[in-house]
Amino acid sequence: MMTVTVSEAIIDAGGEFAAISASGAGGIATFVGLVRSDDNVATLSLEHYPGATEAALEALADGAIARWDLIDARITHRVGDMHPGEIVVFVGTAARHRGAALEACAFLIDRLKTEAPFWKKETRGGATSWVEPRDSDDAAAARWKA
Amino acid sequence: MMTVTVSEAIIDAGGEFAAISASGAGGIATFVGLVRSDDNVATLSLEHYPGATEAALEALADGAIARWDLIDARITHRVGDMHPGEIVVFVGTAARHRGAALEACAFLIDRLKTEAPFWKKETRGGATSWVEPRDSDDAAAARWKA
Amino acid sequence: MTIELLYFAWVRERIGKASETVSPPETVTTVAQLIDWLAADSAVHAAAFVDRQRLRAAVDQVFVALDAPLGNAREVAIFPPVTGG
Amino acid sequence: MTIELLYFAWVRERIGKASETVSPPETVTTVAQLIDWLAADSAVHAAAFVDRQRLRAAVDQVFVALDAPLGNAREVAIFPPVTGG
Repeated sequence: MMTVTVSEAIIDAGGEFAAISASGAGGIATFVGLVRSDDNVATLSLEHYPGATEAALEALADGAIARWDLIDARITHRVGDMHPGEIVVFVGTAARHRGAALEACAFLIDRLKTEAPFWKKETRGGATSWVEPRDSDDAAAARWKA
Repeated sequence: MMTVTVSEAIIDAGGEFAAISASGAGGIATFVGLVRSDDNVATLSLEHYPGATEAALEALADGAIARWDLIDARITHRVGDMHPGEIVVFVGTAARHRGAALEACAFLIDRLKTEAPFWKKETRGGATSWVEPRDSDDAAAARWKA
Repeated sequence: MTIELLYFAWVRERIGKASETVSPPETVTTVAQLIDWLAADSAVHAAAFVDRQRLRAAVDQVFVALDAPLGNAREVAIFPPVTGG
Repeated sequence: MTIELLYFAWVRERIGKASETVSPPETVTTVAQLIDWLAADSAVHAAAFVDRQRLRAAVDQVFVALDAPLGNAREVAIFPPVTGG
């Protein structure tokens, strides 16, 4: 099972969590990325490539389900304008055992950062700039190649 | 910040999630262990060592906060009798960056399995037996020694 | 060959549009050649594409290297490295 | 020396009680010696403690190896390997 959603709607963490927990699995791992409150960012805008984004996320989820024998995987990504404390992305994995759920969750968020066509623009102090890619994201994604 | 709770009360995942998300952090990782629905277990009973359990969990959380510079850590563990689909344990970590949150979450659940004084008894088909320790749990805990 | 071009993030902002339809000559057979051809006729495109190291591309929604062949591409997207999640 | 003994899980079930207070002689200076002393006088304790490999202990709530000294312990817990989480 797999659910991938890309939308401008505010992400309800409780609802996401309830959905991934409903699988009957023994272990549920989740990661939630939020707009940080300590970073002086007033607005974070996320642009994406409609169609290609969903396909990239579905391919990632398919890969994780096969590699870790997941019972369920869930990726919910917001696009558009968002503000500090709001959720940018929810990743949830459900598996019979905890190791699989935890590893697959880390894999999905690491790969999503480098393989899904999203671009972040930050507004702070009235100035707007595109976020530069980080080498650490490439390194995090690369460790799953093995 | 850190919150450790050991109780017979049913664990409300949404409430736990809301509590760890309130930290203002950029990344929240969680792990939830449930009584599996596919395992023919009618009742799972968790016994613990009052006082020593809380101390062990607090020591683990302290260690994780120091090692990964966490903004918040939350461990909520149920004891007593529970049933399929109910939550046994919730672990949540909040950090500025996702790698720290994800690693600390995996560390806490791996170590908790081998270092906190909990014992599981399963009832299936009318027969009750104590769960035997698993070598894989020791292996999972040992990988954090480095 | 008619190709729908899509631009994202600062590539879109610098070019001043999110998409355009172009008909490159048959000598244009790779993404890199398409970028050169676009830059040759337009100062705006040339400025947007000045640093090729910072450009990424997808052909019919499949991520490719800039030297990838266009084949019978209907949609080509040009954009900066992704920064999502 | 007066020690509060605590038993958990199947150790508790086999001994038939969760706790007891004992006063071992001064020659008993380690957890292992305490286990031997308890087993020597009681068939029930001897049966519960028969496989030492499967026993773990804590002295004043600190997890220790079976050969650890008792010191001035007030509370000693004896139990199987943990299986929580």
